[in-house]
Amino acid sequence: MFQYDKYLRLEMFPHIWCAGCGCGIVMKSLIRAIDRLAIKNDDICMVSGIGCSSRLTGYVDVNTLHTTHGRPVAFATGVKMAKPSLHVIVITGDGDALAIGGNHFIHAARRNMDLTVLLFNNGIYGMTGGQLAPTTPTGKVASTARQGSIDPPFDACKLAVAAGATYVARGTSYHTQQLDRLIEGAIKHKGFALVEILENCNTYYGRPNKIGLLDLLQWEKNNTLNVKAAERMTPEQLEGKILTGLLHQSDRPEYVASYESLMARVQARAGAAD
Amino acid sequence: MFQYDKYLRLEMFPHIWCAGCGCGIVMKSLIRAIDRLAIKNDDICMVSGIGCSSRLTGYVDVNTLHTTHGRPVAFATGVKMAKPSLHVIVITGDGDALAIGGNHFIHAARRNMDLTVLLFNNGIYGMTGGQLAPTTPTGKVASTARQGSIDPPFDACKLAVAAGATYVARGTSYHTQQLDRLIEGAIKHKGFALVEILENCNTYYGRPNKIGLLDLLQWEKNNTLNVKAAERMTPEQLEGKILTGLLHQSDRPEYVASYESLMARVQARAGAAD
Amino acid sequence: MAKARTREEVLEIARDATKSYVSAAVTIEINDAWCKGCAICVEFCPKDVLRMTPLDKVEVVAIEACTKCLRCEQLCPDFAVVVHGEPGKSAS
Amino acid sequence: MAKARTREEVLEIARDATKSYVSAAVTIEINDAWCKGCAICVEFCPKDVLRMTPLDKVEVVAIEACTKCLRCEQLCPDFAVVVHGEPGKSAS
Amino acid sequence: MSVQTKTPVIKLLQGNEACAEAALVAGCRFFAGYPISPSSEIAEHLSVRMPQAGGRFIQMEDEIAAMGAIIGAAVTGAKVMTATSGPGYSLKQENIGYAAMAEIPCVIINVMRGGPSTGLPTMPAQADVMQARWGTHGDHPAVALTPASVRETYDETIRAFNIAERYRVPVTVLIDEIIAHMRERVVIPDLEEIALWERPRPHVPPDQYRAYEETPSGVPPMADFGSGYRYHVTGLYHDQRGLPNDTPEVVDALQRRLMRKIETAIPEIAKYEEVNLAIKEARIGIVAYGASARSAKAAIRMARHQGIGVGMLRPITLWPFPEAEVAALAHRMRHLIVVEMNLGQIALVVERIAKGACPVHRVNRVTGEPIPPEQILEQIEKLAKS
Amino acid sequence: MSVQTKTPVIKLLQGNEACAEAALVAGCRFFAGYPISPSSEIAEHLSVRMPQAGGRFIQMEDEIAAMGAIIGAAVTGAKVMTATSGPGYSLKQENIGYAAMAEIPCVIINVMRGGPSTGLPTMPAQADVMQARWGTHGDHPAVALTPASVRETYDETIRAFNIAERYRVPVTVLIDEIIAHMRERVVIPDLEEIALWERPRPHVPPDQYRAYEETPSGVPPMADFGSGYRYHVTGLYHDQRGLPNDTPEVVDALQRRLMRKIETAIPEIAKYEEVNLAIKEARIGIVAYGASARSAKAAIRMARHQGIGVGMLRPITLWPFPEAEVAALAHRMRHLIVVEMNLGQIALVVERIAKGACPVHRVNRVTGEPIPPEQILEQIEKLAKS
Amino acid sequence: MSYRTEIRLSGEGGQGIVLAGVILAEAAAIYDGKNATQTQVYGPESRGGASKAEVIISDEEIDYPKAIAVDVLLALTQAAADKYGQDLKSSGILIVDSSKVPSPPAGANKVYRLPILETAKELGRAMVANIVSLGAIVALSGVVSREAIEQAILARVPKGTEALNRRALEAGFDLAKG
Amino acid sequence: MSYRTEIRLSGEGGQGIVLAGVILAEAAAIYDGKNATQTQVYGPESRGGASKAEVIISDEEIDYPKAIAVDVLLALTQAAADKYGQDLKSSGILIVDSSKVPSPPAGANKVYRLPILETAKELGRAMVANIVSLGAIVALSGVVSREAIEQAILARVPKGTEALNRRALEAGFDLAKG
Ligand SMILES: Cc1ncc(C[n+]2csc(CCOP(=O)(O)OP(=O)(O)O)c2C)c(N)n1
Ligand SMILES: Cc1ncc(C[n+]2csc(CCOP(=O)(O)OP(=O)(O)O)c2C)c(N)n1
Ligand code: SF4
Ligand code: SF4
Ligand code: SF4
Ligand code: SF4
Ligand code: SF4
Ligand code: SF4
Ligand SMILES: [Mg+2]
Ligand SMILES: [Mg+2]
Repeated sequence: MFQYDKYLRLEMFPHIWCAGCGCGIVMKSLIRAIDRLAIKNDDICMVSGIGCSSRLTGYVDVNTLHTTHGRPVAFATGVKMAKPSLHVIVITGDGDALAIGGNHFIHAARRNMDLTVLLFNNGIYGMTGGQLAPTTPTGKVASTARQGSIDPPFDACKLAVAAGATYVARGTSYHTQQLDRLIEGAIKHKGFALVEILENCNTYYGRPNKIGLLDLLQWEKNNTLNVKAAERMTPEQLEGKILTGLLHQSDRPEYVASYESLMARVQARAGAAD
Repeated sequence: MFQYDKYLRLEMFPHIWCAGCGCGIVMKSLIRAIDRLAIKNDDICMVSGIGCSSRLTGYVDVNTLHTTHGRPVAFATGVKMAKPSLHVIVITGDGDALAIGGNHFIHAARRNMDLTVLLFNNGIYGMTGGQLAPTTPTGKVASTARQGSIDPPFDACKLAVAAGATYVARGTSYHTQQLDRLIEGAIKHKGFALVEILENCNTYYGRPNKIGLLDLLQWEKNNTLNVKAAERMTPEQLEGKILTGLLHQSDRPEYVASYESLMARVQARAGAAD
Repeated sequence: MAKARTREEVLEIARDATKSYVSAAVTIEINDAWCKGCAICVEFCPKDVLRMTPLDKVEVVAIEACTKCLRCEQLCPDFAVVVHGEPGKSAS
Repeated sequence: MAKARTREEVLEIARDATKSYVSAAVTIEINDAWCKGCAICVEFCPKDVLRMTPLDKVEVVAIEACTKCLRCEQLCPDFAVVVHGEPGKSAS
Repeated sequence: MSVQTKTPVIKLLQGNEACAEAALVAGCRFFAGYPISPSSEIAEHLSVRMPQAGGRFIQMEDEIAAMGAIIGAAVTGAKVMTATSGPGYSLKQENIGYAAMAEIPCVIINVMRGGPSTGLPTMPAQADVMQARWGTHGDHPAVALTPASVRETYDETIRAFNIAERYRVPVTVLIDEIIAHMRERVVIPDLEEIALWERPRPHVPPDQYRAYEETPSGVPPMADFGSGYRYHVTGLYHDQRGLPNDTPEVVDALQRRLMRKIETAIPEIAKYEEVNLAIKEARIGIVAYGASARSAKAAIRMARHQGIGVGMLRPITLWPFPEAEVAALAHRMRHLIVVEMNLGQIALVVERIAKGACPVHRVNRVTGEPIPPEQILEQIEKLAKS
Repeated sequence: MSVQTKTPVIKLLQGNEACAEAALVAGCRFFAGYPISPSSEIAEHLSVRMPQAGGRFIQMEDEIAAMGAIIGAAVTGAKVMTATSGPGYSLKQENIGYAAMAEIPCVIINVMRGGPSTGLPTMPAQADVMQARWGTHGDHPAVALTPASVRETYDETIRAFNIAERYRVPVTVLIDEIIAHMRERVVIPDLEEIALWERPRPHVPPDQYRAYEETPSGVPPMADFGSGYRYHVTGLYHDQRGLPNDTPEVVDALQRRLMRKIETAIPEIAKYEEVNLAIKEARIGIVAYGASARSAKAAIRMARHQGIGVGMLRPITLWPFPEAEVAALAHRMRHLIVVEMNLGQIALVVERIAKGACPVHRVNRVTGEPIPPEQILEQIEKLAKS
Repeated sequence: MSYRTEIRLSGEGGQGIVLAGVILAEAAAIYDGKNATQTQVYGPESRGGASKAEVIISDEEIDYPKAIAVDVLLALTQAAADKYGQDLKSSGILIVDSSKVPSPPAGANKVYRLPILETAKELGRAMVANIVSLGAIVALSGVVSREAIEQAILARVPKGTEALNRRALEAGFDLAKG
Repeated sequence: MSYRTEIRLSGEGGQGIVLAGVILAEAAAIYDGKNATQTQVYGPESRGGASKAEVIISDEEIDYPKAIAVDVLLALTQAAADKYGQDLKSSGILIVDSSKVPSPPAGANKVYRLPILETAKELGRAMVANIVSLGAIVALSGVVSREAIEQAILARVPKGTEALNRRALEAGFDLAKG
């Protein structure tokens, strides 16, 4: 039996998320991943922005920083640079990370800053009532796109790779065991690690689009494919499928390490001059 | 003999750019491209941010909007949406477009907004005195990186492609004739078109890095390769070379057109109901 | 917003609201105070061990079929299902 | 910042400062008022038609060699070189 | 579907809805926004109505972009609007300053919620009123309107466009969450009754046009981009042609003209309501705006039942502030009370204007709740006794 | 190389340099910035000095990110700073409000240039002083310091850290471009002479720690992230544990405590210089700050040559404003003159405080030039004659 | 303050409490020609949970738009009754669902325990509980006319559901008869 | 204002005008023990073009840090002379480069036309014109001591160029002798 309590601020329960919301499912996965890595609560800092998903930081008993909308990656950069011993995990929504926060996201990826970014992609702005997100599929309904969105969505993973991220993965709130492993890998990875998590928002994505809560999870189950499995498939079989799993991993200098070696260099030089 | 005067605000001359600055070279290329397309001055709107390159809008006799640092793409989005008949050309520096303005850049690309973005990439912040840009090559000196930058640079073209741009090209201030054609193609393209232009900044990139003004142009000449030519080359021959030319072109619905068909749909429906 | 509570108060409420279903191989606990009635656990239990009540809570109706696969526990967004026992080891 | 001028004033200054070098095939104009002495035109003229003066301005020293390739004109950032004549058609 | 209403129609409208509909009536045909409680209904409503009305709606990537987009649209000739709340209003400040400097007509709706920071995302406050005056760097003209009812939200939104256009200035409508979210009976005015002001446009041919000309009103005519008048728009100091210029005379002239054009327009921009000020024996004066003025009205009514005469001056145009009127009030009254859902912002302004002519008291509430009339009544009673 | 200086050293330092060096002396070990004239030398200097001093320097993608990064660093226990100018200061406002709400110690340098908007990027102004008070949405505490010399820039930067840390509040140092860019003889103070204040840290074990406890001073002890005290930091209203809470009592208590902790600290935060106020016969009082106060000093010297006695009160802590001192001055003087490189911002505050006790005159300049002493002298002469 | 009538409707998310408030206010404002305001509670966190709407109706201008002394209070759940059950005038009317609100707030003189939810279910759609409630409220309090409430309902409900809603309203009227 | 001495140095970008100002101010502040301030013009557009630095030296506190009545004015180009040639006291000293400034600003009583740039070139590096200028200024005006200016220069110039700069300073002193 898995013990979540150790990682929870029970005083905040029950949480504010709607019935069936994927945020709770993902939070559990995150906790299991941390537990497996046996990282102490004290050594973790979770930083979130504003949104339903970003409320997660209120529930976990680690060092938690609930920041402003779109800015958690910038705040997290400060945390990590100032105290590299902390495992810094960013909790962010698709609107938070990719709409208002898109710039911080790509720049942290460029720097290969040692952050674990968990991007809760529910395809919508949950907190504010179901407005269009930069991930809402074209044609889907949102409260600011009642006739169906004309906006094309971002592929967050592709963007992260192009920006320079060195660990890029995608999971879903349905595939909890896979998600455990992807998050675990992301935390272990030294450098900018993204796990994009497709998660179900019943209230503001499902309902306006006439998709039931359970169907949202079924959709995740039926429309995704593990990238490993996909390797052995034909284009026809892959048609319309979203790939999950570890999509990209590479090796580049991590930013804090680069800074620290600069510091060492500079100080050695100064020492020599003294 | 080519007549630039028709496109210039001569009352602003001589311009403020340093001796040998690439901005002037690129401005001429842009003017020639417009001239070849025979677009009327009145039908062009150029929108720039803040930076040396962004001062360009003061010199051209079209509708010009010199905005705030990093925001020209956002302003241009408003111009284009409100008056689609205008050819909207964004003049932006590497700092302007990719540092503070990175988010607007990727979102306009995502929407495939019909803008021509000319990104003046001099690898540095010119206007403010040579600070690190998100394009400064790692190891190069800047006034906020005197021991050499530890930051990895963006590849603007790769980022644009990942974000959804449908015309992505790279030119240099040295290869003026190629640049003419790339800009011409970008203006003609319906959708988000990027031309990244490697340009020489003597004062704040060259001087601190001990590269002479003329050597900067020689560098452009010697270290770039047309993508067409590159196709026939071996990896060894390509080593260390930067590809120029039209790097990516694709076909997706353009945003204003999508909006207008939504408008037509909605109005038809309303008409039917009346 | 719900009234601010202490950890102890919340634990007590949760304990009071938790129903335990016990078999030789497995114990399943359902915390009615936190369960929001989403029915995810019911839907995705491969063995139809669970069922929604008319009051939109969950009850265990076939504990002997439980394989301890933990789908219900892992998918419950509200930390309202707990399955005790070695995962994967079926009771039968 | 330089004093605000009208288009006419600027044109007049430019005209006054412009030197014309004429051959049968080509006319090269150099506007000393705008030229900032960067030497780009001199460096990249494939025919060594141009030269820097001690005062860091440009003079034409071999107009007959000019192929009207327009490199100088296109690369001058300051609109200070103008080459008249059909490009590419050599004077010789 | 058209945006026209022929005969007065009665509706139950939400404040945010009224704002959105009024924008269309005022001629707004471009909206760019970014969702934020409690303003989102404005964007949601316009996302449906704009395409119907032949206008353009776009949800941008953030508030800064939304502000930039409306400025871009405005230079093409469109009447433009954005809507937000505190955090977004803070983000927009840089570009609001740009609009002030470049004299771009635009309307910004700020539905005020509890601050600072994320604060109380869905609860009312009136604590952005000083920010509406001083939020962006540098001296700049500021116009802000504060409706106190749904109908007034409708009217003030239209007036915001009128002022923005006629004076080429960004205008903020400060709606508190109470007014924005309440539904109220509204008699939709007849379209013909509504005066619409347009921005001054050039009457000279393009070659004589100077985009930032020094005119008697202080407002230079503004040509639409793409209409044949080509000019330069910049946030740098610029000469009358719009071209960058930092010589002291040019800078001084522009900075002062920007302020002067609004100062001299005060007679046309000013708007306030007087409540019970006709009552001669009133010795207590209230200054209140927005929903707080409704609480104050209730308190005045209650006070009247007790025989205490209380008058109120309710600024509807909050900036420029009705200085002369409040000064007169301070001289006439024995006490002034400023009622606000903040810790006393406009109270500071009233204090300055009162110049010690009478004491300035405060009734404030910062709990995320509207001010109960009783709280005001209590203060009135205390002062009446003293 | 260390940041220590053993014996007083004399240097010719630029204002921006002095600011950067002082930050190191104050214990600043984290700087995040984004270049902007005329503040960039601060970042440039620290990009070299931070790694030498064992601190961290990072150039972020924009000003918003820089502000976010310093807040993030601050919660780990570091003393932090960012530096910017008008446009960047506008952009930082949302996160400055966050720091105020979440009580994060941090120092923001705003080197003031001409606004509004891009304005005059390299020329001096003092037009962000009201923004420093009201720039972010919602009621919030504000502390701002205004040095008038290079040495004072050094001292005030250190004091900014001291105040930020002791009171857990963002502190802005408003340096005008003149002071920031001038070089001046500076006697570097002996390190031992410099008092450094640290943020209050918890003395209780983690399980008893309440991060936002109501303490007598109003300042709750702050634990470093990663030190074993786990807690929640949020920009939402929160209870004493730091957990989100929007009940009226909790909201009211937090909002008022945030203001109260600064109000009660005024005796420790206040700082001003009195010039010639000892002179009994002075009947004209000047209020001026930053470089304008230097112009005023020159004018006072000139006036003295003419036998006109003029005194000056120079706020060094601009916010909270020295209200009692200015009130006393207004009662003592026949005239007050407020001298500013803006169109009269602090003049409004002085007017409010003067309560009509004496007329408040203004000397302003908004041309991008420092105020010539003659301009002030003229006003003095006029008033002396009247 | 007898010229103003204050109605507070409460229940839980999904019961259509806010819509009922809007309809009631529209009945007063549009069809009865009175002044009316409607307000509700917004919470970032009202994802489910208790829900409240207030309607003020008056012949005169309505200044303060929130309820101070409630004339009619509806509570469809115990949680709502507990949270929003205060402020009822001594002369006020309290209406609670008989199955879901075992202990109505104290202090009311006129308490009606009506099987609102059950009635709605019997009509075939639990969703119409709000309309049933409106019927009961109007019949018991006369805050708006029957014609007004009927018109307001028909103007708001989706096409095709008119008959159902009319039945629900009638059922509410009937409940009030006792 | 005789207790304060105002020096204005002007020329064009690249001539080291600002550095000369800094050195002069350091000579006064660090080596002569006086108060000194140094200011300069910043322009986003001063990419080349005229350049100016001002130094105020005083035994007392320096209030206003910009020049009002200039005691010593140096102009190395005509453009600089035209732009910054005002404000010289009647008793002030005007020093111009004899080759580059054909028409020095009017109104000065003491005008020195010195071949500063030529001298620098003769020393082998045009770059040291600023140091030559400092020599001339100090010799003609005594605003700082010779020891101070020498120390200040040596503390500032790159290692390896000390001898050259010392020669440049001497050459400046010599120019002043006439
Ligand atoms: C500066 C600012 N702009 C807007 C908002 C309003 N806002 C809060 S959360 C949110 C979007 C939430 O969407 P997402 O990030 O996808 O999170 P979700 O709620 O879907 O988990 C918005 C727009 C805000 N709080 N601050
Ligand atoms: C909000 C804001 N931040 C910073 C600045 C200062 N600034 C002006 S231009 C610039 C960068 C210029 O670099 P780039 O965009 O590469 O243009 P370049 O000058 O190199 O052509 C910066 C940081 C500003 N004007 N506004
Ligand atoms: S609105 Fe969506 S994302 Fe937010 S709590 Fe509800 S289900 Fe979850
Ligand atoms: S600083 Fe660089 S980019 Fe700017 S004008 Fe000079 S050479 Fe060009
Ligand atoms: S553990 Fe598996 S089998 Fe057992 S109840 Fe849960 S989902 Fe069903
Ligand atoms: S998944 Fe959890 S919350 Fe949902 S019904 Fe089951 S126990 Fe209840
Ligand atoms: S046209 Fe070509 S050949 Fe002629 S001068 Fe120019 S660069 Fe030389
Ligand atoms: S390229 Fe132009 S500016 Fe440069 S030297 Fe030649 S003519 Fe002069
Ligand atoms: Mg989302
Ligand atoms: Mg650049």
